[in-house]
Formats: sequence, C-alpha cells, structure tokens
Amino acid sequence: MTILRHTPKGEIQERSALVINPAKTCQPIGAMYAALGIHGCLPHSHGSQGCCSYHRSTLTRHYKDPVMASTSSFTEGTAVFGGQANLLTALQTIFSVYDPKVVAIHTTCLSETIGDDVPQIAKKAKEEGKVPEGKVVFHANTPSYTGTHVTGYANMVQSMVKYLTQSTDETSEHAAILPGWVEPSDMREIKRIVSLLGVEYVMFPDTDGVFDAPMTGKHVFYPKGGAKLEDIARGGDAKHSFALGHVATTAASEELTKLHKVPGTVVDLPIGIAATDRFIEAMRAVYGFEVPESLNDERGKLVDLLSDMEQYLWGRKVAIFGDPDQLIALTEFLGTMGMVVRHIVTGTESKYIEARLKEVNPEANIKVGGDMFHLHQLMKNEPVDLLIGNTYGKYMARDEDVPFLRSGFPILDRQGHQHFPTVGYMGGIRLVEQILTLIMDRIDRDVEEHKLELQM
Amino acid sequence: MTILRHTPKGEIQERSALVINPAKTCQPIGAMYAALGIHGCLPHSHGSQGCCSYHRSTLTRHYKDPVMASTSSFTEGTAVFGGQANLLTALQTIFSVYDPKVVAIHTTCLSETIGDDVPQIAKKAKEEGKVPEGKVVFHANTPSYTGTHVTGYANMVQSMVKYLTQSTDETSEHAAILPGWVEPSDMREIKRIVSLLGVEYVMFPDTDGVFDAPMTGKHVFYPKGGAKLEDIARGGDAKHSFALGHVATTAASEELTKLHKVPGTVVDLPIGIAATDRFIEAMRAVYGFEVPESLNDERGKLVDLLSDMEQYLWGRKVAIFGDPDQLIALTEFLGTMGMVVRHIVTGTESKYIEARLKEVNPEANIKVGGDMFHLHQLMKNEPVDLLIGNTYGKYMARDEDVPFLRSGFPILDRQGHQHFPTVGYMGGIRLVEQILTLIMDRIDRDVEEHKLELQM
Amino acid sequence: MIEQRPDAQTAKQELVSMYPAKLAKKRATQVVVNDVPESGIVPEILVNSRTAPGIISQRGCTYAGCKGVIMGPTRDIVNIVHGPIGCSFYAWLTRRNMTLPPTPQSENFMMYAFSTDLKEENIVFGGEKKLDAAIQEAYDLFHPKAISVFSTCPVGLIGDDIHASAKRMKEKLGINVFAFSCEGYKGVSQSAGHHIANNQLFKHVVGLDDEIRGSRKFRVNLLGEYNIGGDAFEIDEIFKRCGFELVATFSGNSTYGSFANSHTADLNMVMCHRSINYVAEMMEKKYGIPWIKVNFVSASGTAKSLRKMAAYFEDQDLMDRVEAVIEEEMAKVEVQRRKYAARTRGKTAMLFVGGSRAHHYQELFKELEMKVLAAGYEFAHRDDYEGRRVLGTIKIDADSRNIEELHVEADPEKFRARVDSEAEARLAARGFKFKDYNGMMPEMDPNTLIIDDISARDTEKLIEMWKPDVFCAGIKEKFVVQKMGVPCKQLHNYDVGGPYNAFRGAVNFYRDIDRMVNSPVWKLTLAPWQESAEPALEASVA
Amino acid sequence: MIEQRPDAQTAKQELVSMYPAKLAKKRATQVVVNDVPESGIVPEILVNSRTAPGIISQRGCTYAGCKGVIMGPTRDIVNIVHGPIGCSFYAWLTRRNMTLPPTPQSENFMMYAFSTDLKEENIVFGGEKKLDAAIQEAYDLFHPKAISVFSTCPVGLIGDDIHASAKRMKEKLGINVFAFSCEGYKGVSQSAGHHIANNQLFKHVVGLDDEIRGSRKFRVNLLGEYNIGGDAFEIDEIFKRCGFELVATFSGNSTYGSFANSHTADLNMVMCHRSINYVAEMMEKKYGIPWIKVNFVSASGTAKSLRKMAAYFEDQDLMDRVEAVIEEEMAKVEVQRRKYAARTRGKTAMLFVGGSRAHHYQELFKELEMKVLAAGYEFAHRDDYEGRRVLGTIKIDADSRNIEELHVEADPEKFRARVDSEAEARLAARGFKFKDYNGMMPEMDPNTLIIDDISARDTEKLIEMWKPDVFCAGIKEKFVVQKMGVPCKQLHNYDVGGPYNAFRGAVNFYRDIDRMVNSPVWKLTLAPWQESAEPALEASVA
Repeated sequence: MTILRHTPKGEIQERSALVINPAKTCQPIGAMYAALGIHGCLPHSHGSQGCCSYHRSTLTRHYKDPVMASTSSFTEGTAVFGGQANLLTALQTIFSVYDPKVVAIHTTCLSETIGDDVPQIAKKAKEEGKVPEGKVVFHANTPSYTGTHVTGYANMVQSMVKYLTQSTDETSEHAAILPGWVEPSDMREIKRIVSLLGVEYVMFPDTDGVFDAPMTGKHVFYPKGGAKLEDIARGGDAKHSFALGHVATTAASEELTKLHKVPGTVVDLPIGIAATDRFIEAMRAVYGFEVPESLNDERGKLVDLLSDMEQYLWGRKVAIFGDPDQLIALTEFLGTMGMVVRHIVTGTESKYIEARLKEVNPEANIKVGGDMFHLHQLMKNEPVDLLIGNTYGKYMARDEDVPFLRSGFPILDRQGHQHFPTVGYMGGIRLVEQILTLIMDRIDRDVEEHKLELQM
Repeated sequence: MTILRHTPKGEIQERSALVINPAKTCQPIGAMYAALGIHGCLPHSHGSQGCCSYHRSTLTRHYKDPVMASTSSFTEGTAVFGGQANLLTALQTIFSVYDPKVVAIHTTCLSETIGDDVPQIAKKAKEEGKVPEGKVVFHANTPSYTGTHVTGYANMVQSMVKYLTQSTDETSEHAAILPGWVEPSDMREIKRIVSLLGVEYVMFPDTDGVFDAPMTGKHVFYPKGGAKLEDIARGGDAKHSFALGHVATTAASEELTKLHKVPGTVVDLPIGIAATDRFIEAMRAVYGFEVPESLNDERGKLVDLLSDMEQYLWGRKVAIFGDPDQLIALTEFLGTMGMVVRHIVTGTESKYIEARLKEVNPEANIKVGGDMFHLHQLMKNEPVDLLIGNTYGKYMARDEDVPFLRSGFPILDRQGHQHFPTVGYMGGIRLVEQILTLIMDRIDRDVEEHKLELQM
Repeated sequence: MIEQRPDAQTAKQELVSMYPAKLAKKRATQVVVNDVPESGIVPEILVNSRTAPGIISQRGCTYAGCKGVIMGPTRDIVNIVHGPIGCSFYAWLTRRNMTLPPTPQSENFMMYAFSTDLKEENIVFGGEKKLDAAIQEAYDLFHPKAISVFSTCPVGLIGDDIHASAKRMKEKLGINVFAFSCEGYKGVSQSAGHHIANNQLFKHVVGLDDEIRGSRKFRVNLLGEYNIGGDAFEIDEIFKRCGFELVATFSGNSTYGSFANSHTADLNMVMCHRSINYVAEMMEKKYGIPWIKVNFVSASGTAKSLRKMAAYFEDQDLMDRVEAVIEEEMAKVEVQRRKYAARTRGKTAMLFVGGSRAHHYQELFKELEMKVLAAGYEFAHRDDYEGRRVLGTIKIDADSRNIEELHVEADPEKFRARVDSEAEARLAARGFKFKDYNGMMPEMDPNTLIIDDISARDTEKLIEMWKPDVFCAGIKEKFVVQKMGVPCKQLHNYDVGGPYNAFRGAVNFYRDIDRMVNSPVWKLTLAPWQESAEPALEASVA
Repeated sequence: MIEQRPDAQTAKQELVSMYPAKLAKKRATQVVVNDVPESGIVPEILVNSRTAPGIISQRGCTYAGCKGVIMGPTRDIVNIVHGPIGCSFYAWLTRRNMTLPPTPQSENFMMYAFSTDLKEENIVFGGEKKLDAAIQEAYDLFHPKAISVFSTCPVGLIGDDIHASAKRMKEKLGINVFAFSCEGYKGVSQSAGHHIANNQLFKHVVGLDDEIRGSRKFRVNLLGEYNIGGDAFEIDEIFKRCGFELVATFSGNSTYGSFANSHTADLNMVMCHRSINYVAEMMEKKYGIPWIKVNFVSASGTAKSLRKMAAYFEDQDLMDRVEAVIEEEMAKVEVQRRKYAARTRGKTAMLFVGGSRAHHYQELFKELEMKVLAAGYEFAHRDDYEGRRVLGTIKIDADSRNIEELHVEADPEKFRARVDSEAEARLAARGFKFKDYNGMMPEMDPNTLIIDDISARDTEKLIEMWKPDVFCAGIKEKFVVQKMGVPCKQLHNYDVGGPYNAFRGAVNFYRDIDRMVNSPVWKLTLAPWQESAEPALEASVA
C-alpha cells in the first residue's frame, strides 16, 4: 500500500495549468519571516484575515514558537472599495495596543489586485497622527501571484534597505551582511564567522533570538533578537555589502549600491566547504584579513570528516527539492561528498538558478518551477538512496522507502533546525553527520544479519 | 532470526564467574585517554605490545583520528626478570625518536603482577640521563584487574595532580576544572561555559583539539590541543577545584586538597538541566557571580524545547548502559524529559553509584557491575522504547527492533560525538533532538499509513 | 493562585481597557461575565462581528472554513484551489482530519494539494481558461468521480466565473464538477465558509443517489464531525455495536457517494452546530429528515446522545442494545476517570476555540473535576453561546447578508416525513426535543468570563490574571501560552493526540490532560539562581 | 612528485638515521633495498625480531594472533578469555571475519565475548577455580559442542594451570574443552599466537571425526583464509562451480566439526603461509596430506591457484570445468580491469601489513597497473620475504624457542599417502611444485624498499619522501596517513569493504582503489587563502 497512490510511474505527463503538491508557497510569508528579523517589528499583512493566519500558523509549526503579526482583515466591502480604511484603522490599533517600534507592511494578492497604494496610505496615517512620533512604518509589495515565498523575503529585505538604511558623510569600515532565508541558528553562525574574521558588521534581517526564544514564564511580545533599527540604518554607511544567496538577496544588495553607493558582493549561501570558502574569500578581497587559525581548524575538521567518511557517501544517489539558494549550495556540497544528485526540483522559477544548477550538476534531472508530484515521478522512474527536502517529502520518502533528510522550509515534524546551523564549516559537519547517520541507519536496518558491521 | 540468538528470555541465571558481553574494559585505556589530554604528552604502556595496540586501536576507531602511544614491549624474559630494562630503553628511545614534553606511564595487569616499581625505574632513567633536561616523566598505577577503564582515567588524572601541580605562596583566584571522561566536544563546551561565567580557570585533562584534529596535509604528532604543563601546574594555586563526575574525578579532587589545600567540589557530569544547574551553582557558591543572560537563554531554550516536546517523550521506556558518571546524569535528565528508565547497567562496581542510581530511579532494574548479556535479558523480559549505550548495543537494538541512541564509549559506527557536545544546556538540546528524532523516525516507520502525521 | 485572582468584573475591565476607546466600547459587548438565572436566559453577547483591523485574532478566512474544514475531510473528490499558490499550500494536510480508505486501491486524494497557481498574467487577463485546463489535467491523471473548485481572494475580483467553468467541464467530462465561491474576504471568519460549503454540497451532491444500502432501519447521518485524530472511528465503532446504520458523516472520513446518498437516512444528528446546521435545516425542508443536537465529546455526553438517538426510533431492542453498550463502556471509563480525576481535581481550564468545541470539551473537564474559568468561540454566532432560542432575534448584518441563503422546498418525489404527528406527540411527551441547542453559556458557572473572538493581547492578559492550569486554543496561541509556563492543548488538531470522542476517546483526553497539568517540565522555568540569590548549600559541599 | 623522490638508498639512510645509533644499526638490517638477481636470491632481511621498547609499532600480541586471528572466525566454539576484562573486550568483533550459520537456529557465538574477568583477589589467590566455574556457567547456558580457553598475560605468572582446568571440565561435561597458553608477552608479535593456535587445534580437534561427508573426490582444505569481508564466500562459490569439495577452512566461516573432519581431505592449500603453515606441515606428517601454496587475491592469482589445484588431482573433467570457470570469470573481470586501470595506471602504492597480504595484494595493484614503491610485513618470518629456500638457514632465537614445537609422527591408522611416487614424478615433470613459496621480495621490483616491522615514525617519513597515491596498513596507521592527504586502505579489515578475493572480489578492490586514489576530497586540504595570498578575483566581483 502506498500513501500517494495516485502518483504514476513511467512516462511523465506535462502539465501546463495544474500544480500538484507545490514545492513553494506565496510571497507574503517570506516577507513576514524577514520582517520578524527586525527587533521590535510587527509584520502587517494587508489583505484578508486568512493570509495572516496561515502565515503565522506555518511559521509557528516550523519553529514551535510564538509568531506575532497583524492583518487588515479585509471584508467584502474592502474588496470593493479598497483597503485604505482598514489599513488606517489597523495602524492606529496596532500602535495603541501592541506598541511596536516598526510596522512592516506587506501586500497580498488581494490588495495588489485591488491596487491599494500602500505608501500613500502609510503617509496618510502619519499625517493623521495614527503613527506615533519615532515609530516607523514601511512596506514591501509582495503579490502572491508572482514569484514565491523566497521572492517575498527578497522584496522585504530590499524594502529594509530602501526605507531603513541611511548614509552619512563619514566613511566607515563596517560590512553590511545581507543573509538569505536561513534559520536563526544559521544567522547566529554567520555572525560568529564574521566576528572571527575580525570584521565589524551590521546584519539584517537577523532572526537569531526571535524564533528560538527561551522559556522564561513570560511571553516577550517582541523577542530580544532581531536587527536593531539603528544598525540597519548604518547599512547605508557600510564599506561593502555581502549578500548570501542570489535569489533572496540580490535585490537588496543592488538597492544598497543604488541608494548609498555601497559596493556589494553576492555569493552563494555558505553551505558546504566551497561555498563557505567563497564567502570568506569575498570578504577577504575587501578587507584583506588573515583568516584566523580557529576558522582554518573548523574547515580542517570538516575536510577531515569528509576524507575519513568518503567511502560511505561516494556514489550514493540523491533527490533534492527546496529553495534555489539552498539547492545550489547543497548540490555543490553533496558533490564534494562524492554523492550523486540525480533529481533537483524547486518551485521558484529563475533562469539564473536553472543555469547555475545545470553548471553544478550537468547530469541531474533539473526542474525549476516544478512541483513535488513531478519529483515523485522522477524518483519512481529512477530511485535514489536519499531524499532531501522539507517535511512534505515524508510521504514520498515512506512510499519509496528512502532515507529522508529534512531540510529547508517548512520542517513541521522534527526539531533542531532552529538551534543547530547548517551554514559554515561546523554546519557542514552537522550535515555530513546527519547524512551519514541516515545512510548507516538504513544499512544497519537492511543488511543481512551476518553482515551487520560493528565499525565504520 | 536474531543475531544474539543464544540470549535467553525469562528467568535470569545468576553468574559468579563468567562475564558475557562486558559493559566495561580495563584501566589502561582510560589512563591513555586522560594522558592524551596533556599537550605534548606521549602515553606509555608498561606491559606487552598487545595492550598498547588494543588501546590505540579502540581509541582510533572511536575518534577516526591518530592515537600515538608507546609500549615497553614485554617478552617472556621480561615477564620473568621484570620490566625495568625495557622501560629504561623505552624512555631513551622515546625521547630521542618522538621528543615528547611529557611521558605518562601507566601500568598493566602484567607489570602490576610482576610488581615493577615504576617510580623507582623512572628515577633511575633520570639519573642515567635517559630523560633529557626539562622533560617530564610521571606514572599512574592502573592494574587491569581492578576497577575499569573509568578507574584508569581517574588514576591518571589523580597522578596529574600528584606529579604535575604546584603551589606557590601567591594566592590566586582561578578555578581548577577536573572534567570526567567526556568527549573533546564536551571539554570544549565546559570551557565555553566556565568562560561565560567569567571565571578564570585551568582545566586538565583537556582532549579538545587532540582527537578532533583538522586535516592539514601534515600529521601533527602532538596535536595543538591538550592542557599545557604550566597550566596544570597552576592547579595547585587554584582557589577551588570543580570535579565533574564522582567516579572519574573524586580521587584527583581529593589529591588536590591533600597536596595543596585546594578546596574542591565534586558534582555530577553537567548533562541535562538539573546537573548543569548544580555545576553552575557550585561555582556560584565559590565565586558569587551573576549568571550571564546568554547562559540563561541557553537554559531557557532547552526548557522551551522540553516543554513543547514533552508529549512525545512522556512515559516512553528506556534501557541504558554505560559508565557510572554518565548514567547518573543521563537517567536524571531522561526523568526530566518524562521518560521512564527501566533498565540500567554499568560494568563499573561502586556502592556510591548504586546508591545514587537507586535514588534517581527507585523503580528501575539497576545492575552495577553487570554486563550487556544481563541487560539484554532484562530487555527481553520487559521491552523498552529506546536503548542508550555504546556501539556494542547495536546487536541488541536490532534483535529487539528498538531505537538506539549511541552514547558513551566506544562509539565505533557513527560520527559526531567528537564534534557536538552533550554536556551543558546546548548539549541537552542535542540530546533531546537526537532522542526525538529516533522516536519520531520509528513512529513514521511503523504507524499505519492513514495515521502518518505531517506535524509534531 | 486562585484566591489572588481578580473577580470577573474587574478582569473584564482590565481586558476591555487595553483597547482604544471606540474599540473598547465594542469589546465590552463581546466580553461578558456569565450569569445563569432561573429563567436560563443568559446575558446577550455580541458575536460574529468583524475583527477590528490590526487586532491579532485567532480567526481565519472563508476559504479556510469551506475548503479546510468542510470539504477537506472527503477523500475521493479532487479539490482544486483556484488562485495563487499559497492558499492551496497552507491548507495542505495541516488539519488532522483522518481518512481510512476501505482498500489499498481506494481513491484517496487527501495527501495531494491541487492548485491552478495563478500568475500575474492570469490576474490581468483572467484565469478561467487555466482553470478549465487544470480540471482537464486532473481528470486525465486521476479520472476521479468528482472535482470541486475553490476560489481564493483575487478570483472574486478578476471576474473568473468558476461556476461556468465547472458546468462546462462537468458536461465535457461527464463527472460531477462543482465550485465554491469562498473568497477569503467574505464574511468575518471561517463561519461564512461553512455556510458556503453547506450550500454547494446540498445543491450539487446531496440527493443524487436514492439507492438504499445497508440496513433499512435506524439510518442516521452525523453532521459536523470531522474525524480529527480519528474521532469518527470511535463513533462509528459505537454506532455499529448499538445497531445504527451511519449513512453519511459530514464530513469526517467521508466520500462523495455518502453525501449523494445521505437523504436516505431517517435522522440527522448535528454535532458541530455552528458549521453544519444549515445542511440539517435544508435536508429537513427538502427531504423531511428531522435533526437533533448530539455531542460525543465526553463519556456522559456520548451516553446521553446515544439514548436520544435510540429514543427517537422508539425501538425497544435498539434501546436495550444502547443501554448495554453504555453500561459496559461507562464501567470501564469510570475506573479511569476516578484515577485521573484524583490528579486533576480542582485544577482550572480555559477554552477558546472554534464553534462548538469550546463548549463540548467543558464536559470532559467536568468529568476530570476541573473548573472552567473562561471560554469563548472563534467564529460562532449568538445561538452557539445563548442557545437557539435567540435565533429569531439575531439581526442580519451586511457580512452575513452577503452569504447566499438557499431557498429550499420539499422535494415533490423525495420528501418523506419521518415523524407523523402521533409520534411527534409521543416523543414530546417523553420530553424529547428536536433541533434543540441551549448553547454554551447556560451550562457554564456564573462569574466565568465569556469572550468572543479573543485576541492575542486578551489571551496574555487573561492568563496573567487568572493563571489557568491548562489553556485550550489553536496553534497560533499554543507557544505563546506555553512561554508563560501554562500547558496549551490544541483543540483544533489535538496536538497529535486523540481520538477524544466517545468513551475510549474520553479516557485518552483524561490521560493527556493529566500529563499536561502534572508535567514536571513547568517547574523548570526558573534556574536556582533565578529563584534565590543565595547559592544552594548542597553545591558548595566539598 | 615521483621525480623528486630520493632514491631507495638515500631513503633507507633517512629512515634508519632517525634512530639512536644502536637501534639504527639494527634497523639497517630490517630495512632493505630490494634487488632481484638472476639467481632469484634476494638480499637477506632481519625479521621476526623484537620491537625495541618505546618504538611505536604496528604489532600486537600473541593473544591477538591466537584468539583474534586463528580461533576468532570459528562460530560454534565458546571462546572464554581467562584474564582481566580488557583482552576479551578488545578482541570482541573488532576483526571483520564473517560467519554464515546454515540456519537461524545454528549455533553462533561469534557476537558474544566471554571472559573470566579476573579481579585482584584472583591474581593473588589464583583464578583456576573461577575458570572452572566460568566453563560450567557457559555450559549451563549454551551447551556448546566445545569450549576453549585463552590465557592472557598475568595468568602465566600466577600459576593457573588452564590445561588442567580444561581437562577437568572436559571430563566433567563430556564435551571438548581445550586451552591455549597464549599470554601476550610470548614471542615478538602475533606470529607466536598463530603457532600456538595451530598446535592446540591440531592436538585437540583435527582428526576427531573420520566420517567422509560430501563428495569423495577432490576433497580439499583451505588454510590461512579468514573470511574478512566475506572473502571465503567468494572462494566457496568458485570451488563449488569447479567441483572441489571444501572440507575445512582454517578458519574463515569455520566450525568445530570441520576441523575435526579436516584430515579426510586429500589436499591442503595454504593461503596465508605465515599464520598456518604449521598445521599444513603437521597434517602432512600425520595424515599424509600434501600441501601447496595458493593465492586467491587477484584474478590472475585465483586462476593460477585453481589450475594448480586441478593439476594436482590429474582429472581431465575437473581441469575442463576449472578452465571453463576461469574463462567465463576472466572475461568479466578484464572488462572492469581495463575500465579501472585507465584511471589508476601509473599511480603508486605502499603495503605494510600482516604476514601475507603485503605480498598478495601487490597482485591486485599490478592488475590496476599501479606501481608498488615499498612493502613490508608486521609479523612475518624470513621465508615470507625471501622464500622457503631460506628455511634451513633461519636461526632460532630465544623468543621462537619459547613456542612449543609439536613432535608429530605418521598416524598408524589414519596416515594415507595421497600421492604415490609415480604421481609425484608425473606432477614434477609438469613442473608442479608442492610446499613451494618464493616469498614477497623476488616478486617486487629492484630498488623498492622492503621494511620489516615498520614504525609510526618510518611511516610518516616514508610518505613524506615518496608520497604514494595509496597506503595500505591497519587501523592505527589509517588516520595518520590520511591526515597527510594520502588515502589509507586497511588490509586487515578492508575498511568495511570486500570481499576482495577471487574474481568478483578483485573487481571490488579495483573499484575501491579507484575511488580512493581519485577522490576529490584530497584536493580540499588547503583553503584558497592558504593556496594564495591574493583573494580569488571572482569573489570580489560586485
């Protein structure tokens, strides 16, 4: 018996209209995640109640932590007459009831279809005194019918640059780090690495300490974490910006150059040895530091692990789905491990990504703008030894009896992602450990009893 | 079919002479592990070649890293006439060929049975100029026929105090940390925690950077890690010593008090919330610091994880075997998680441990000085949901189809233990993550398809 | 703590006064201190009213109520969401409505998410053609019995006629295709979605199949049961043992065919009054099937409901079987109840969820001898609070008026009055009441707080003031509550728990609540150094 | 790199000069630059000599050679280690000698470790009683066919008579109980343990069961094969196809019964000459079974050995079957060999391990068209290096003298000469040689380095000087070598690889070596900034 029993093996029917089991979701949730990476920020969803409710629920299930955001609660009338009234009331209510430092508004398919002019409404709110002194309201356009959740993240980060960064005349040495959509643990690790490199920096967004808040007996409405407004502002004075992940951060990086002449380097997400090397090289090209011994040691430990474990990884087939920036770095790293990535699917369409993936894995079946139904068909036609993707992959993994590494967004049925990074060299060690464990567990489960091994 | 097919279910036959599937090994390997926690130290096994070879092999399989140690290579003649000649030659050879800073000699069942007087021989070697100026030779008696590998570790650490610590008149504020037998990653984490507490300290032994050395293209005969002689020496001037793990460190702690009047506190290994709390409280009692927010946050994250995940852990039965200090802290922590520890076996005999275990788990079947054959019989008579122990548990785990958490020494068939700590609050998060993953993986494997859950 | 709690009036003031004047004024009518006079006429409460923009509410949207709640649990209909990708993704397997196909080959599309994934060009030039194509592609891949379409927010504005598309494709493919105009902005909560789902189900499916299958006696439908965590499996098992023939459940573990055949039943039993009473009403009008309110949450409620069902059929054997089952099960339950109540007695609970569970689950807390301090619904109407007696007096506001009211008449062929006037008299004489629901408030203690559409701010404040031992809500509230050191039981998805219905389900709930309110983990919140400046002595002993 | 390598003489000097004068002098006779003159008489090498105390060697002890290597692979004998716990623990499943019991019920004690766990009081007052008790407890629990006892270091000194104990319990229990005085300090390496194991096995087990089972034709024993990674399974399969009746293997995948029956074979084939030639010699003397040297490592070696076996039996059908099998298998192997050799051609290897593999595995590297730069054994004797021709000239030192030499004579009943003088003549005429082993050195290139009992220091120095593409050794060396950026193949346990024997095994080895020498991981050692001070340009592009 299988769970996804209607997914056929054999020839794959092209589909032009119907998406089945999406490998993506819509922009606003990405905007909400990014906005929560600002300290004291309340994300606001300009649309129907359901959007906000769905985004909060999904983020909550992923993090098992509170996720606070408000909505314009559109009704039939709003859909006809537009959302201005609702947004004005909302802003007034928000500041009086939840007292945020910042409100980060993102739009929805509804408000975009209606055509609400959010900046104009925000302006009006200020004029009508609905926005208290010193409070900040800004917005990003995140129409659900273009791009994906990653685009929403990218747009919100670009808006942070646009509305929240400033440049003074004083030139400054610090770097601006613009992380792609990664976990709080990854944000923390990126900061640790940059600190080890001895480079002063500002980083935004920063969800470290936001979605992994301690249990204290109190609900801290605005968690300790998040990039401070004043730090974001300093992004405009940065000597150079380093954007991690092309799809999620290029727009912000270019915005920073455009607005404040801050030169920027966009690198892949620092997942795996090569990508982390490139990130550090990119910073070294600007700051010319000596890479500290401690970091070389972390790298050396990862290389050591790989060289010692190479025989267990070599030649094993992998299917992977997820978001483009992760896919590029991960498939490259899997190659470094000697694994063979056979099927790659991302829901986000992007010529650039398609080209990069082909470059990293010329042999693989690559579907950019595809869905999990398609991936499952590929897996049925050519089975793999490991599946990597978000929690929705578990049904395929069980049907095909394939070891399954949870990676990406959302992870609804396991814990750890918010606490342990997968970026950087130490993150690489964690990834290799996880993959090795999956592979060895499967061997220990399936191997004939007289072949059960004591040692690796 | 089962692998351990001769292990009977039902009534358990008492055994007085035959040990089957030991949950322990002999002293010298513990002494070797401890000695390698001194920077520039070459452990020397005073006995037959085989001992040294076996210890090096086992440590190597556990760490996948080089393990260097020398031996007196006893022969028939030595067994008759004693090992003095061999040890004298050995010391001369060692210093000229391997140039260590320190040689840490431990005895074996053979040399102990012969009755070699190692201190006297070492003295003779010095007198005969076989020990170059400034080089240190010290020893620990580690007869294989008393105690276990943990005793050997304890004896070697006690000898470090006895031979390598000094006290000057100047009083000092620093603490002496005496860690029990834990992983390099744990040693690193303990140092991180003590640093966060703002207490200056010396710690020995310290295997951080010894068994988890980076791959550099060179074999560094004496790895970067390890406690430096001058730091160990300062142990004698410590304001207070904190010994982690009663069986592994009490002797050293008391030696330090006896020799240099350094007061000492022996606490449990800081595994789990309560034990880590007690470790910090013990230091606070002496130094009266404010616990930093960052550490409170780590604690809060662990509590948060436990409170959110409690439903998945609650009431599940556990069987555990391993070394006494680990067992005390782990069984306490498993209780905190709401799990029910049913069977506990350690090969190390100790009235104290038996009492402590009974105190922590009055309900459990506790066998101190037992073996894995006995544990397996207990598991057959009362099955459990999780088995925790070293790699040798895998045969029981497969026969009984029980999820298996590798923990303790040796772990021969998985990686990660040398890189990721299980001590402290972050270590607790790792343990909970690992246990949750094992439990959820098993549910996802076994549950009827219509009950497969998307979310936790 | 309990003695330190401010009284209900003060608490209400505290809650209301957190809001700006205008809003506070409104909230004052949505937050009510309960009072249960002899008359049974409880205070009036303002409900089913728009959530103020900016307020962080529990509520979802019409689409969620229609696709997620009502239509989600049916396994053999291909549900295509017409809109941008998000809405399909978020409603994908996120409720725990289980389904158990009879064979490994049986159709089951529940684990699949289908969407037309509208893109900008579709928003600009219209998406109807894409919808047609999507239906065709679904048909070509799966050849299902039926396909249904759900429109999301923008569809309402760009002028796609999803019903026309459904009609077209129905004719083309020769299978049933029907659509739901459940745009998220309609109504004030999921409630509007329930109503829309009820209407379309009734219009397009109910009554299509007249064949009588299974027993001709004691044929019943169960309305408003969604098989979360396997609840329906428990109820089915009990029905079988009693001898009831369950024709259709709306919509837990349901199939397209069971809906089509549901008008062949002789009694409708309404469990979740809020989400489904529309169907019950319409089926009575069109087919003559009377309905009664039942509740299978709690052992006592289950016993009561079974007796009422048996009473309706006026069959002695049936009544005897029902009594036998109740006796056997209650004996087992009581043993467990005593055991757990000993550990939960006197502890306190709050419930803020849905349209019926905030009421029904109070029964279980009563059985645990716990005290309910406060409760409220997320999307209910006045009758769910005050009882159906107020139905006449509810004024229809704009938002409700926007939801289509089907005009239903008795079906010339298929109408059959199930209860003649004598029978009705006999039943009435025995105190048997049809379509009788008193609502939540009359069954709660005086001076408890009733709060409609509770907000995140209310939740925090309420817990601070009244420190309950357990709080029942949904996923968005769960970790807020637990950060405050109070365990939160999700009553939408049961936290991977359940079944909680019928007798065995009740015991499951006892066990889970005992675990939660007595878990040691809540005592770990403070580190020793946070509890006392003085280090514990024990630690400093050498 | 190869051109930069110092020549063999210089390299030898470098190696030797690392040691103090006295030791250096000795090492100079243990490190030999190979030379293979016409005569085939290679230079003499000093071997089987004590490792200098303090030197970090590869060597283990006598117990390891006896319990671990020879007796470990037998599944149905309960092996009790008499001594403190360690020795039993360390020998527990740490070699990869596989065993495959015929049925799920068949006896298999291999996954168990048995020890008398001697404590201080036993050391002081003697452990013989405890040993008796342990044997009794083992018997009561398992009722095995046979129990054997292994003494560890202290036992030799405290005066326990394990043989007396074995005798006592044998009489008491009525099963075979025998013991090995294999204290770790005996001899200079594992080698002494092999000899002791051979002796006791021959004395206590071989010849106990005269019944002929299976085919009466082509009955052979395979000596010195330990089924690491399943090697024996490959060989068995080939034997079956050729029609050889394998009576016993010493001791891969073996049973007690097969040893007892092994004297019914007509030919002994010695694979690991070092560990087992004693048994071959003794069986020839006592039972008249001649022996030949074989090698199933490498495809060519396997073909050669099969042909020799067939030649011995002088049976045309057998020879035809053998040729058919060889033809079929070699065809398959050659396809693979070509594929892999194209990727490994010209690469270099070093082998330092055991008593025969450092020699046999060179065949596989030849098939991969790789060059062996240096090799040496861990515990071999001169004949293993220089060939059996030197046997007469080896002087027995004290350490060797301590190992019992059994005095064996032809068995009055059971001796049967397998080859009469004519047959011997016929075979000789065809160039067939019995007990013929030329050793490793004659088959190696001139100016390669031969190093006996290589040390950790030698290993490092040798790799620094000659940078091989792969280094073969054991677990203690593996990660030292790999830290230096050179892959290390374990030839004791194959790194969880194998089988490497016979035809399919050869292909496995080709694949693994290709993987290792061509793995990208070795190129990651240096970070970009360690390779060039100038940051890569690519990175700085905005």
